[in-house]
Order: sequence, then C-alpha cells, then structure tokens
Amino acid sequence: MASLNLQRNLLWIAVALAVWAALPFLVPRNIADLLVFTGIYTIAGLGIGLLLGHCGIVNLAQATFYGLGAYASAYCTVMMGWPSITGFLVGAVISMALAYVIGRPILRLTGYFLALGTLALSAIASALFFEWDWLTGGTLGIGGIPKLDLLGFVLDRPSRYYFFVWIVAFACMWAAHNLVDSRSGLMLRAMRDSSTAAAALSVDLQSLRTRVFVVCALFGSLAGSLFAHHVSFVSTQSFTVDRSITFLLIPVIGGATSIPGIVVGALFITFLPELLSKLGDVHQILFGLALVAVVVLMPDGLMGAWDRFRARLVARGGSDA
Amino acid sequence: MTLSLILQAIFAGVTNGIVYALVGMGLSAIFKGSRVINAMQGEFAVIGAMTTVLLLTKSGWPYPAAIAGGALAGALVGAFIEVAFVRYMALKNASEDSFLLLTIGLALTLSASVLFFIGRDGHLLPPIGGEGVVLVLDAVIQLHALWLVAIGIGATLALRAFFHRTTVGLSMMAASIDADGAATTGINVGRMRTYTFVLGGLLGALGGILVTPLISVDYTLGLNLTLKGFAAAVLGGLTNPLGAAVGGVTLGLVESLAIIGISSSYKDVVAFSVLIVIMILMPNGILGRAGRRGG
Amino acid sequence: MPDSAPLLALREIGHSFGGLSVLRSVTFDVPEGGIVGLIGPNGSGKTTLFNIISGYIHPLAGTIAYRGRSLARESIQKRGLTGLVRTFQTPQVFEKMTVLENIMVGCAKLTRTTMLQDLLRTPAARGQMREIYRRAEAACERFQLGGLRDLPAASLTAGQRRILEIARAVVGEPKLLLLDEPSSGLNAQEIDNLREWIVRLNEQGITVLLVSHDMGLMTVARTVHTLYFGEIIASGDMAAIQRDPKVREVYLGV
Amino acid sequence: MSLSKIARFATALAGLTALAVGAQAQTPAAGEPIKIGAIVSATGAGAGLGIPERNGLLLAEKDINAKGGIKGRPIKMIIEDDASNPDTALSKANELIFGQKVVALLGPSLTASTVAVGGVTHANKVPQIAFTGIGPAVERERKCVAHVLPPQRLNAQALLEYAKSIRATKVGVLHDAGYGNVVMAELRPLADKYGVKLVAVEKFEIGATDTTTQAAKVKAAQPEAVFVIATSATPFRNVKQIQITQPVIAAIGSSSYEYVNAMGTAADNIAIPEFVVGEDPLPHQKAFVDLYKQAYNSTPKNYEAAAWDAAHIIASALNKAGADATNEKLCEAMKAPYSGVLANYDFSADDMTGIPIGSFVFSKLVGGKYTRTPFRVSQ
Repeated sequence: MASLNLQRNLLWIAVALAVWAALPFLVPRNIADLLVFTGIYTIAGLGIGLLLGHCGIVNLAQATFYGLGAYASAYCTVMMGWPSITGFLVGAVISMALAYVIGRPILRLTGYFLALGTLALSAIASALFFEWDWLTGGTLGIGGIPKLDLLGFVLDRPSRYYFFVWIVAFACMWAAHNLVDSRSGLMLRAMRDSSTAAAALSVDLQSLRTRVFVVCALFGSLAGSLFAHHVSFVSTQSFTVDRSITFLLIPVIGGATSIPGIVVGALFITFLPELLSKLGDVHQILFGLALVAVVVLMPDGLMGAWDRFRARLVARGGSDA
Repeated sequence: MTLSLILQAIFAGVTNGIVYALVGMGLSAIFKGSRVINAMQGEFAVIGAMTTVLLLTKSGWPYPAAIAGGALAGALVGAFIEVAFVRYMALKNASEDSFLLLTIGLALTLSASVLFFIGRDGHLLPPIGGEGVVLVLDAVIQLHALWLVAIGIGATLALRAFFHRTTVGLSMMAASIDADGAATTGINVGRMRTYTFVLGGLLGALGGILVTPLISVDYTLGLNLTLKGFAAAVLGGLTNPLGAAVGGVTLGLVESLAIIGISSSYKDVVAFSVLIVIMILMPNGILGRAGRRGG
Repeated sequence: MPDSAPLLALREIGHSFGGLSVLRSVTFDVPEGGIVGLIGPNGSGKTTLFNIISGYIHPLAGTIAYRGRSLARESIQKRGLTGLVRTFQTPQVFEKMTVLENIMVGCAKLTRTTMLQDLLRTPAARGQMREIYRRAEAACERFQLGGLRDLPAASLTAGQRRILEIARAVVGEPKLLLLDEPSSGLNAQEIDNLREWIVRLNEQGITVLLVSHDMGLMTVARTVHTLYFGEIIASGDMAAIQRDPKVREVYLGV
Repeated sequence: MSLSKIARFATALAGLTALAVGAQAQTPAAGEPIKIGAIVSATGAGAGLGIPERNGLLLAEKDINAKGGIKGRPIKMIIEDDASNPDTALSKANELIFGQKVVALLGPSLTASTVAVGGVTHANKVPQIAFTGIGPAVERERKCVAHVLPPQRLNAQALLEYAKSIRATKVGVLHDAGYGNVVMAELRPLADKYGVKLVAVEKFEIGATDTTTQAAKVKAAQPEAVFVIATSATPFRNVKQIQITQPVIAAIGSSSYEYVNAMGTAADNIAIPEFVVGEDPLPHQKAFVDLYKQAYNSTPKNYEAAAWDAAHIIASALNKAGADATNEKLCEAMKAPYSGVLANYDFSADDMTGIPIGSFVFSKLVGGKYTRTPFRVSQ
C-alpha cells in the first residue's frame, strides 16, 4: 500500500515541477514578474511562518530585515561597485547581528507586548531609513542596481530570474523543513505546546526563540536582496510598517505550520490584489474582507482548511485512499 | 531653548497625549473586557470624525448633535464588530493571535471603505470654542486644545466612575477579570463583551472627533492613531484604561520634548525606543502593580 | 546506606508572597539513593517548596545545596542539566506531539546540535537525531508505552500521562527526580503501578523526592517530613509519622 | 473603472464633443491607433499629483486626435495606476512595454517610481517623459528619459529668488522627510550664494499628524520668512496656529486645490513659485486653461499642464520621426526644444528638462484663492 502512495506522491511532485519549469515561458511577462515576487515573498514568509507556527510569535518587523537586505545589495553594488554576492552577504550578516542584538531583549516579552515590540522596531527602522538618506537615498532611494549575474550568466529577463529566485526559495523551504524535523524543531514544538514542561527538560526557551528570530531575519534579508536585484531600485516606500503587516499575512493566510502553506500565502498576497484591481478602487476593501474571511473561517489558514477538506473526502471515500 | 519654546512643546505634547490617551483608553477597555487587542481602534476615530463631518456638512446637523452622532457611529461599529466577528470566534475559542489578525483585517477593510465611499481628501471640523487662542509667554495654545484636554480628563474620570460605581461597569469588570466566576453570579458575559466594544468604539470615535479640528482626518489616519494608542495603552499596563490616559500623555510629552531636546527628525525613533524600554523594564506599565490590577 | 554528603541539602528555607509568610525555616536533607517524602495538607507550602527546589521560585531566605554546590542563581534549565528534574501536579505533556516525540524531547538535553546543523541537516545533526530516536524507543519499551507510541499525548489517560511524564524525565538520566503529587487523578491500580515504578527507578540509582498528601503512596518513602504552615513538624519513617501526636492532631483532628 | 471615474470620464467626453464640433477644418484622425503608455499615482499618497495628470493626459489625447492625430493616425493613451508604489510602477511598466508594446511611456508621478521605471525604459530604449524633476545621479545617464517638471535645484532656486525679492535674509525651513529632504539637499548649498542664512531647519516625518513643536522651534529663531516644503497641509496649519506672522513660501509640491481645502483658514499669505495660475493664466496658457475648464469645469494647475505638454511633446516627436520610427529615432526627435503650456523646455539640456528660471510665475494664496503676483525672475 505504502509504495502506491509513494508513487502517487512522486507523480504529483513531477507534475508540479514540470508546470513550475514551463510556467515562465507560457505566461505573459507581467505574470512572470509577479511569480518572481511570489518567490521572494515565500522566502520572507518562511521566516515569519517558523516564528508564528512554531513559536507562537507574531513578528511585525520583517520589513526591517527585508529593507536591510535590499539596501545592503543596493549600497554594495551601486555605491561601492562590489559584485552582487557581497550585497547578499553584507545584508545577511547585518540583519542577523541586528536580530540577535535586538532579539534578545525584545523576545523576553510575550504575547501582545512582543507583537507591539516588533511593530515598534519596524516603525523605528522605517523612520531611520528615511533619516539616513546618505546610506539609503531616502525618498529618492537608490536606482541602477545591476541585474544579478551568476559567473557571467546575466539574469536579466524575468524568466531567467524566476528560476534563480525559486531555486533559492526551494532551498529555504528545504532548510525550514529540516529545521522543523530536527532536534531544534522538536524543542520548538515542545515549547509551543507547554513552555513550562519544556523548561523542566532543560530546553533553553530564550536562546531558541532568539535563534529562530535570527533565522527569520536571515530569510528576510535574503528576500530583500533578491527584491533589490529584481526591481533594480530600492526606496523607503517598500519597507514601511504596512509591508511588515503584509508579510505577517503570508503564513496567516497560507497556514503557519505548513511549509507549502507559505507558498499558498505568498500566491494569495501577490495575485489577489492584481486580480481584484481590475474592479477599480473597491479592490482594497475586498482584500481586507478576504483576510477577515480567512482568519474567521479558516483559523489554520488555507492549507489547514485544504487538509481538513481532504481528510473529510478520504473519510467519506472509505478505503480507496 | 527659550521658555516659550518649552511651554509650546509641553502644550503640544499634552494635546497630542490626550488624543493618544482616548484611543488608548478605548483599546485597553476592549482588551480588559475581551482579551482582544483591537488593531482597528484608530479606525473608530476615523469613522467617528467622518460621520461628524458628514452630519455637519451634508445633513446640516448642529455641531453638538453631529458630535453625538459621530460618537454613536463609533459605538455602533464597535457593537457590530463584536456581534458579527468576535462572538463567533470566541465561541470557537480562537487563539489570542487570531483576534489580533482579525482586527488587522478589519482595519484594512474599514480604511479602504472610508477611502472608497468618502474619498481621499482630508476634512476639518470647526474647533470647539471658536478660533480663539490663549497666549502664555508667547507660547500659543488654541481654545479647542484646552477643550480637548478638559473633555479628555472628563472622559477619564467618567470612565473610572463608570467602572467602579455603576452596576453595568462593575459587571463588565467582573466579566473581564473572571468570566466563569461572573457567569455564576448571573452576569451575561457575552453581552458584557459587547458593551466593552461599544465603550471602546465610543472612546475611539470621541478621540477622532476631538482631534479633527487640529489635524485633518483622512482614510490613512487610522493606522497612525492605532500605533500611538497601542503605545499609550501598553505604557499604562494594557489592562488599565486609566493607565492608558497617563501612558498617552507621557508618550505625547516624550515626543514633543524629543523634538526640542534631540532633533525633530528622530521623534518617532525616540518615542518607540522609550516604549520598548518601558515594556521590557516595567511589564506592568508606568503605574507598576496598579497597572496590572486594573487601577 | 553510607552516610555520604547529601545529594540535596535545604537550610532555613523561608519564603512569603506579598507579606503572607508561606515557608518559615525549612531544613532537611535528601541522601543520595534515598526516597524522601514530603507530606502536608493543602496550603502547607509543599508546592512552593517544590517550586523553590526546581528553580521556578527563588527563595527569600535560606540556601539549597545540590551535590555540594549552591543552587542560588541556577536556572531551571541549568538544574535539569545537572540531573535535577521535576514533574508537575497535573502532567504537562506536549499535547499535539506523539508519545514517542514527548520522550524524544526528554533526550534532547543529552545531545548537541547547532541551529545551522539542523537547517542544513548535516550528518552530525542526523546522527544526533538517530541517537534521540534510539533512546526514546528504548524508553518506550521500558515503560510499556510501545503500544501508544504514535498516539498524540492528548489522547492518554491520567495514569498514562503520569507514566509518560516520568519516562520523559528519566530518559534524560537524572540524578534527583522530584515528583509533585504524582498520584493525583490516578485510580488505585494506576497508583500501584506508579509505586512499582518509583521503587524500580530508585533501585536503578535515581534519588526521589516525593511530595504528596496521599498517605498510601508515601509508604514507599524511607524518611518522610511533614510540613504544616511552612514548618517541618515531624520527620521519620511512615510508621513513626502516623504515630506522631502532632501529625495525628493536624491530619486526623484527633 | 470605478463609478466616480466613469462619471468624470463621461462629463469630459460631453465637453470634448462640443469642442470637436467647433474644431478647425482638420478631419478627425482615423486608422490604426498608436499606443502610448502612461503610469500615474491615481491612488495612495501621490494621488494629489496622479489624478490631475491623468485629466491632463485624457484632455491632450482628445485634442491631438481632434487635430488629426499623427499624420492621420489617432493616438491611444493606455493609463495605469501605480498606487504610489515603485514596485507596482515597475510591473505596470513591464506590462505596457512588453504586453501592450507602447511606442513611448509617460509618467510616473513620483520620483521613486520614475527611477524604478527609468531602469526598464532605459534598458529597452523606450522614450519616456516623466512628470517629475530629475532626481538621483543615475537618471543623468538615462539619455532617453525627459522630465517635464524642473529639477529640485531649480525649485530651491525659485524659493530663494522670491525670498531675495522680499529682502528676507534670515529664513526658517519646515520640511518633511520625503519631498522636503530632496529639495532641502539642493537648498542648503544655494542659500549661501543668495546671501540667505537658514536660521532654523526643522524636519517632520511623512504623515505627521502634528508639527506644532517643530514650527515653534522655527518661530523661536525669529526668521524673516519661512519656507514650508511638504506634501501635506498639516505644517501650513501649524505655522498659522502658533501665529507665525512672517510670509510663508511653499514649494511647488504643495500647490493644489486639495491642499488649499485641507489648510482651511491657514491658506492665506502663502507665496508659491509655480508655473500655472488658472485664475490668471499667462497669454500662451489661456487656450489650455479654457479648454480644461470647459472639459472638467475646474481650474487646472501645474500637473495638468505638465501631462498635457508631455502628450504633445511625444505627438510632435512622432510627427517628426514617423509613427513607426525606431525607439532611437523617436528619442532623438524628442530632444528638440519645445515651448509648452507649463514652460519652455530644452530636452537636450543635461538635466533633461531645460526649463529656464524665468518660466516660474509666483502665485500668492489670499483667503484661499490663488492670485498671480507680477514678480518674475529676470533671466
């Protein structure tokens, strides 16, 4: 019985990969553009999903690390003329360092206080991005960020960049999956179910939460650098508090505890406004209502609802599953 | 750094502080009554102010009636939110996070609706007590600002009396401290939660209406007021509406003194840094133990 | 039992909550390899003392020495690493995790992986995970929980939860096991099973400090201290305790 | 298209059919339309610029087609909204260039979006006319991107020229962290050249609800005039609230009727260097102003005129280079000087605008009404 299941899963994965590979060539350019954004939002959303799904932490500061990654890439390539890889590294190091230094005190807070703490961090960073215009270019931002070139192979068309971004996204999903299945993941889930019992078994709650916060910042910075090279321009408007709120919605809508759910959430965030914008100004209302509907009707996100739906299907379907 | 500059900063700080306080009081009243952090508290202010503007300009109501209408609008929206969403989710005992996410969704929806139905431009309301100003050592404070501070303090005292002296207020407090215990004494906990949202909506709307003569209100004002109201409520210990009043004024003063002390561009950086430090060092807010117990 | 230095030594422990004095001056030892009981009616300060020993509360007065070293500023986690592990009055199992996974968490402290290794699933990380898996499976068999292995802990009975909690604590190779009201919520048959386990674990070298108001279970302890209004009013084996006039007056109101 | 937009569109159509009937002898254009793309910020923070620009574009499209289009072929304006967000502007630009295959791109409204879109138009050599002044250095390399609004250096110069004209040597500045920062960066070096001392410079964050304390700091420095550089009405109200009586000089970014309503009683004794004063237009602006009033029954200002000029510049370039000219040829044709409604341009200048300081007119808000002062900067 098991091998049949395995074959079916492999078949599913093969089909999905084929669709994924062909997609950028079939769809018009702006859809390919949006698919690249979906990849970037998946990476940023993964970090928040880990914190929300596995530590129960509402992180409203992801736009800060996303911005740091983007500005690092912009500054290293445009201002300093270094190769693009340095932007990724500098951004990652700064974001992880900041996440560690700021994370330790803030993560002592719990519940709403922690959510507000991250919101305050996002507001401070947003104000500083405006203020330090010698570094970030302020409102004008930094333009002319070169397209990413991998050892001479320039990724200028969205279809090429699409493959690079999604390979990075798959790698991050693989890493997140590993983390969930690893010893750290075990302790995370224990902490989530009962932090008192976990403490009694010598699980260091504080450092575990901080380390996941640092991993979340790393993913945010990676996504920011990819965004900078894709849009070849960065400005303060892209790293405000409402961008942090949008990032938080990715795991909420997709389903915080499932990794594929993050991709579903990212698709929702990128494509729903695009689909609804055809209806004119009313689309922002519909986006808000869609969010309310998901939160009220599907507490564990679209993925959760899908799993429950499939479970009901299987139950009714009897033995043929 | 003349004296009049410091006075002006203090006037501005107290005036803004009272607005943050009103929004913050509504927020912590709702949190106290329902354990829900209301991320759309600022939208109550926008709804209250816009309703008053429409009643005043479109339907030509007298100003006091328009203000009452605006405050009522906030209360009704509060009631609707509780009955339509919060009650259903409470029945399915949803987690605390999902309530926060619900209100974020509602905030996006409401501000988009105000944009769609009322449009983009900002509106002003005539100041209470006319355009007059009071001069103190060359520092200027508007008559309306004095009215705002007075009404703000009045609302704070009324809220305290309401919670401690009226039967509805007492049962609301009881329901929030121990729902099961209150239920056994015959208090309809569900209805109490609705009342807290009505109260939260009323306070939020009042804050919005009072601030509109000073700053024009538009669909984007909600998030900004929610952030500051949130900070005020947390400074006050989150479960203590009266603490939010102290928290609000403190935040307002910290902001305006930061402008003249440090530099005007670091205002938000200083204000939010102070907020983080206070949250970490004083988990019960500035009032300490009293903050947690409910004042 | 050679009279070596006591595993745990409590000296003049005092504590109060907001002016209300809960523990006056509690002094007693837990010898290595022994089973020590602590009984007292509700409100006698048993749980507070238990939380002080396990590090959840820092006492206002007095000192605790564990294996000769003071526990003054040791965190809960640090005490766990040095072999001092506690259970809870209502068993705190990880509800959404399976029985096996619950026990695996207990093995976590014996292994070491960094977050980076876990992210990249390095051979070292995989090795540690296999080690955790192996130890947990062994413990499952040992505590006859094999049948329930893959059930979520939420579906266990009170007795099974208690055994799971003990298994989870024991798999971390503790020196001193603190049991907090372990018999509460168990039926007679489950209490006998529990009693057997306590004796067997003690024979395998684990020192036990048992806190309970259940006189029946307490017979397993060699020395029992009776706590009343924050003070030890009597110490000795179970028979001596039952005959002690002060205890009879307090307990049986005779 | 939402209800309100359709309504406005309908009134515009009615007005224009009347105009078309009265047009000169040219027969209206026919044949396969030439697609011109445009991106404006019709929603979000920049809507105050985007909506007037869109009105200007639609008016220009009708006017060009009524006068025979491009050698008989009509132009078709495809207008997208970037919601004041550079990311959205970029994907809309991709859609227009690669999806719709437009021959040229007009807009966007905000500097940030312009720099973002400029990356795409420059890479694909698509001629672009932006409704912003030239911004960061990278834009200087984009030879095919013209700007129909002056660079911030010129705006700063105009402010200083006016201060000099009222003999104000001690000036206070109240500006926001976005638009204000950009103009301030140009103003600081120029101030010394004009012998103007900046006695107080106070900044506030975008979306600030109260700037009274900053205004008080400016007042405490006893300036002879106050520059207010912002994209919100709040600072203007706060300046009046704390009774700063010295003349206030605003930057062009705050000159629109939307701000005047939001300022309420504070819209008084405020001088603004700009280009179009609908109530009292310069002779060469009269035709455009009347046409606009007839179509939208409201008075046009700078952004409507800028969009109108941009459309006509592209039309004249298409006429010169031919409708199906290559991008490079169209770009060259666009380089020539052009005397527009807003100002006289010379796109071969190094700031891609070539607007002379003399083109500025200086309006003054008196009791909420725009009046044109006689002051002009002699070249």
